Amino acid sequence: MERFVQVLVDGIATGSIYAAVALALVLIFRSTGIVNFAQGEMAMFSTFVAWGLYEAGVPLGFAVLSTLVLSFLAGMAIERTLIRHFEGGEVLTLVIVTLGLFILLNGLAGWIWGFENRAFPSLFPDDAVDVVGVRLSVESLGIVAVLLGVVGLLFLLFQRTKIGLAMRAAALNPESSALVGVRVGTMLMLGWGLAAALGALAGVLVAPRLFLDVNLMGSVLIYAFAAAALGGFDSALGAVVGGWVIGVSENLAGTYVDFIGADLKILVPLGIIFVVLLVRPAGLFGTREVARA
Amino acid sequence: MSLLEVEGLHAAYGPVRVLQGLDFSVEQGRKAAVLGPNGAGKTTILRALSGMVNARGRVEFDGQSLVGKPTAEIARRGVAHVPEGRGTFGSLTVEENLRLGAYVRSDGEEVRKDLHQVYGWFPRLGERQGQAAGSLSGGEQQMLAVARALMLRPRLLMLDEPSLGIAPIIGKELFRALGEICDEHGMTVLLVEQNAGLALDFADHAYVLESGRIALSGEADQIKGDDDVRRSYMGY
Amino acid sequence: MRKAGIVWLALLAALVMAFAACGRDDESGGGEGGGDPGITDNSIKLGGSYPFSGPASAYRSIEQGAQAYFASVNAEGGVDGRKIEFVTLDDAYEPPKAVQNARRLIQEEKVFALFNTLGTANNAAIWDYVNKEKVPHLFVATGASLWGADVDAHPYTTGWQPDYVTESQVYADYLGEEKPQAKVAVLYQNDAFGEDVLNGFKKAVEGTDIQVVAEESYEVTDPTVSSQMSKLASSDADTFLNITTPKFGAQAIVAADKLGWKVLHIINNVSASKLLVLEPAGLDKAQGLVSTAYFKDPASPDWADDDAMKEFKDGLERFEPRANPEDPNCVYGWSAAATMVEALKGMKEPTRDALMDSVRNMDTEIPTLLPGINVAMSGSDDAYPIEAMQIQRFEGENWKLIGEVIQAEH
Amino acid sequence: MTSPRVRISVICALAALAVAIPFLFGPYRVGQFTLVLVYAVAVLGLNLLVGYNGQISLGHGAFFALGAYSAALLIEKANVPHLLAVPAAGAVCFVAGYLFGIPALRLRGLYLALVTLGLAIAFPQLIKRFDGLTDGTQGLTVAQPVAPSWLGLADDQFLYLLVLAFAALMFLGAWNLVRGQLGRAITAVRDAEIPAATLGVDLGATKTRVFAVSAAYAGVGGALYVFAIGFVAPEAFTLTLSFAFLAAIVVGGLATISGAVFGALFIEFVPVYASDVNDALTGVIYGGVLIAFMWLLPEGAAGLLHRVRGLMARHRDRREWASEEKDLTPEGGAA
Repeated sequence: MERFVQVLVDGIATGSIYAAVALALVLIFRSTGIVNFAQGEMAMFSTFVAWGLYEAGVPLGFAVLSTLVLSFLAGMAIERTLIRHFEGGEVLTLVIVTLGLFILLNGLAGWIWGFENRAFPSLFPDDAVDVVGVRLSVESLGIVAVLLGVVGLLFLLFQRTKIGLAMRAAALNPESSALVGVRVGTMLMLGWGLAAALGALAGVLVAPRLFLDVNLMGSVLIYAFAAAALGGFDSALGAVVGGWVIGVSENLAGTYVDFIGADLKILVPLGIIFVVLLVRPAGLFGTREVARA
Repeated sequence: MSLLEVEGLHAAYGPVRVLQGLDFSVEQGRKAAVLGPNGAGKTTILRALSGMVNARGRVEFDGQSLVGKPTAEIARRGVAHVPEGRGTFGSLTVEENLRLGAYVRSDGEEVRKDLHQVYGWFPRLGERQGQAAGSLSGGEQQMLAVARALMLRPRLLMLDEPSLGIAPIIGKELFRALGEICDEHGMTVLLVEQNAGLALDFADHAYVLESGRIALSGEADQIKGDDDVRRSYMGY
Repeated sequence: MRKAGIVWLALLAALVMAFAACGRDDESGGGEGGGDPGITDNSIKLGGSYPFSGPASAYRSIEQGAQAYFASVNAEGGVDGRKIEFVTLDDAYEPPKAVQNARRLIQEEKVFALFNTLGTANNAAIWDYVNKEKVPHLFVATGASLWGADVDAHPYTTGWQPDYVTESQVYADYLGEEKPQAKVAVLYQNDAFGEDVLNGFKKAVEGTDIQVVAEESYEVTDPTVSSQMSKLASSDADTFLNITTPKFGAQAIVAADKLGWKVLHIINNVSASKLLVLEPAGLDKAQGLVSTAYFKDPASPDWADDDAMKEFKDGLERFEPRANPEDPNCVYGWSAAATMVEALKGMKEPTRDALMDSVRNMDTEIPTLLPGINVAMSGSDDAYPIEAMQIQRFEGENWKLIGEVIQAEH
Repeated sequence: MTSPRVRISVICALAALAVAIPFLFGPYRVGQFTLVLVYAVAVLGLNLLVGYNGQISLGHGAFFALGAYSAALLIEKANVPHLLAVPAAGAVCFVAGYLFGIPALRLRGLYLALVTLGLAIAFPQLIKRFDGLTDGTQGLTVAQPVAPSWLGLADDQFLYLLVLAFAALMFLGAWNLVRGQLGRAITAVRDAEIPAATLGVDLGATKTRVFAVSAAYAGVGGALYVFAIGFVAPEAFTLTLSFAFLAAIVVGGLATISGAVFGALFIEFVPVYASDVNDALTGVIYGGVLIAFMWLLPEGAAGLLHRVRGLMARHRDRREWASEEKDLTPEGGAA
């Protein structure tokens, strides 16, 4: 019986990794209406910056905080200089621009920091807690706690603040937003900044377990997309629950279903999405019919 | 000096020239209406004033030029514009739509008071506060759009064909309520409307627009009496 | 109307000129002086294809090691007065790019020989073509056993490093002594490399009491191997065979520690790097790890004052300053390049066939390899250059070599 | 728009150039152009689906791989002649595309993109899983077509012309398809689904049929790839291939036939030149060029050509219009 619970717990821990990146995807989609292919590589790049600061002697906590701020500014700068030029154009053109950014950031990080994999210090102590025969690593609990904290903050931002409301409005209907005095450009810039900071946080959370290298986020991205889609692409809570569902189901199938095995594990999250979307096209929690793209 | 002065207003969509040099003005506290057939360029006037289409000429609002200013800045100067198609935020709730109307204002307490007042003027909106705005009927969405504009406590209220797509009796009711509100607050209004009857009852002054030029202008009841206007726009 | 057509044609003509600039080379293929292409009295041109981008880009440091060695040889006058030029192209670890690179190196760059091309799938994609063109395809950077299996089918192709079957044979022999009844759990990468070591190990333990009780594969595109590791840890295995590339090797070590899975842990040579695997995972978790080695560990103090390693570190410092001297991939590249230079020295005349003779019958010591391990081939009956390895165990801060050099016969 | 006569002269010029290539360049360059044609066929298929029909697929690399492996297995293990393997691979992918299209049409936009992305990732794993059939991770060498001696052509030249013949056929097919009745239905579905449905366009059938046709194109592309490279392995059909196809249709120009060629030229030559410039900065240069291209030409290369042609046409009209006006008495607003 512990075996099952252990698999469940491992699933939640792995799912939290997908959820962390999925949150950044959802944030950028809610505030700008764009699916950002380069979200993972931006997070990887920020994680390298945090690593650089830490190597230069900056204490971990401070290095992470300053990286979040730097990522926020960098995210805004990317929107201001690059993405804004493509506002209102063909959706696919923008998708390809983010793809170009994906390739560019990957190469740039490799050129600056090299291609070897490195250890990244964990924000949480390294020990584990044994609860009724099931090993719960403090790190996994920490990641889950941070995730729920971020979901709470996003909920407050989008539901309880004027800025959050304006950000959502700007993504939904830029013209009407301008007519009520919302500076749409600033909102989009803010959305990209926050998403970049959130991506950096996700990177810093997952790097200790995945080991930091240029392809840190390459593999996580597809699972993060799956988690975001399962959650409905515009619900933060949906993205986290989506991540957990995928992490657990992937682990369970990998463990108990022989045919699936480790190599076809990827089919599990995609099968889930297929079924969920056929039943509820807006995803588990999503409110909006994401057919616009 | 009138609140809004427009002189030699030109506007075009690419090669298509729509407004070919308009001159008109709206005095403080008065309600002006622009009539004209479909495609005369009525909507383009409001879009030009709100900076949503590139325009040339002199546009002075309260002594300051609006030409070339971004839409958001124009709104921040107290110009509320209820756009064609109402511009509702479908997936946001009714209350969220209204709160957005008051986005630029920082007097939180006053905004709450205005919210209750709006629910007073339009009870149907009050009943549907938490509902997604997209699920409202055409008439209700029009009320919401007008209410949202009022939440700005605008100095100039611009309305783009409010009667479009809603039942006549609701249209009449909407104009009646709007008339009362504007008179009560001494609101300056620029109304663009195809339904000449409703518009002329509502407005003090009126212009008739034909293919991008002002063909006729004058006091509302004077225009109402004019035979050509009656025959071409009123249909009797 | 016609004017538009003419403008069109001008545009297209310009396009063609741009590409035509590369010009149609005559097919004769004859280099200067009628000998083989890519070699003159004072130069030898070698061609290589490495994954400078893509998922396997960590291997690029092999190329840096090789370039550094060639540069240091050139600094001392080259081989018999010929300076070595090593032209390397990026293939992003994708077979179609490797095929195009091979064509480009042979037809456009007119290299004398291909050297150290990387990746099992990439080399399998090009070796038919390269052999048809009769171009030496030497010391490929992959441990697959098929390079030495059938020399007559592909006479121009040779491996270099001890192949994975040799390596798994060494692990089987080690377990035969240390733990004859070992029950082994295996984590392996789901590609040619992982399967070659796994199948080699299974074949090597046939007929012994050692049995593989659990095996889990992972994909290079997987974010983590933690679910595979928890499955393996739940088996009744008392030995763990870890067949991974560096990043996943480190993840496996950490996962085993987190799961409290204390078993004999054998990690394959590719992931035995202190720099890329053991330090990131934490040296405390690596105590007692067992692996194999065939070249000197650049990070180990045992070799700190070894002449060959000093020469290596100086050469790297001078010619490839961006490379990390503690990266074993650099020593790999350096040693393979040294073998290439030995082969070039053994040539009786500046032709490709002479080079192949020299390679097929070479028996030489490479200073950066472990003492007692030499590079030896004899014609078609022994086509495996290095067939010896030594067991090493991780104690304290470094790998410690134990026991004798184990020669594995094919 | 330009008159038919100019269009025909341009097409003939292009055809002449295409046929001349193998005689203008060395075997390496000809090999690259052969691959450009291979990618162009697959990219054309994707453009039918994405550009003309508006369905986003991020996983066309999977159908390309299916086509490649079908052809490879037919040739190597069932010794089917090369010429038959191409249509066979196309048929296999048509069926696979149709089967995949049916459930997929319930999804739209991002969700369809995501599920196809999953397909592109899962397919190489399936190749490895059924290694009994596909030789899995070892890969499979496939005999390449050899130039018949009476032709007097080198192998690479013959191979290029063979692939060119197939590609021309596919381009002609796409051109007719888009002009025909199905073509109008396809674009109607992209621009306005509901009105299209009201006009009697069977949404379901159109979408699945387009999905199947585009998969078949990718399949034929895959088969021609086997001719050009002569080797198939799971590592050759990674996600980057699907992303490259997507980049190609946008760079080439959405909803254009000629765009497929431009896009294919881009994804074949730019990465090579990027690594020639500086192999450590390959990614930075390739990503940078892709962004710059989109910055300058949001509608892609073919979009530029339409604009150029449009400018020339408008310039010509204005000149004629100006000459006519001189004899008109200038009267009031001519709006």
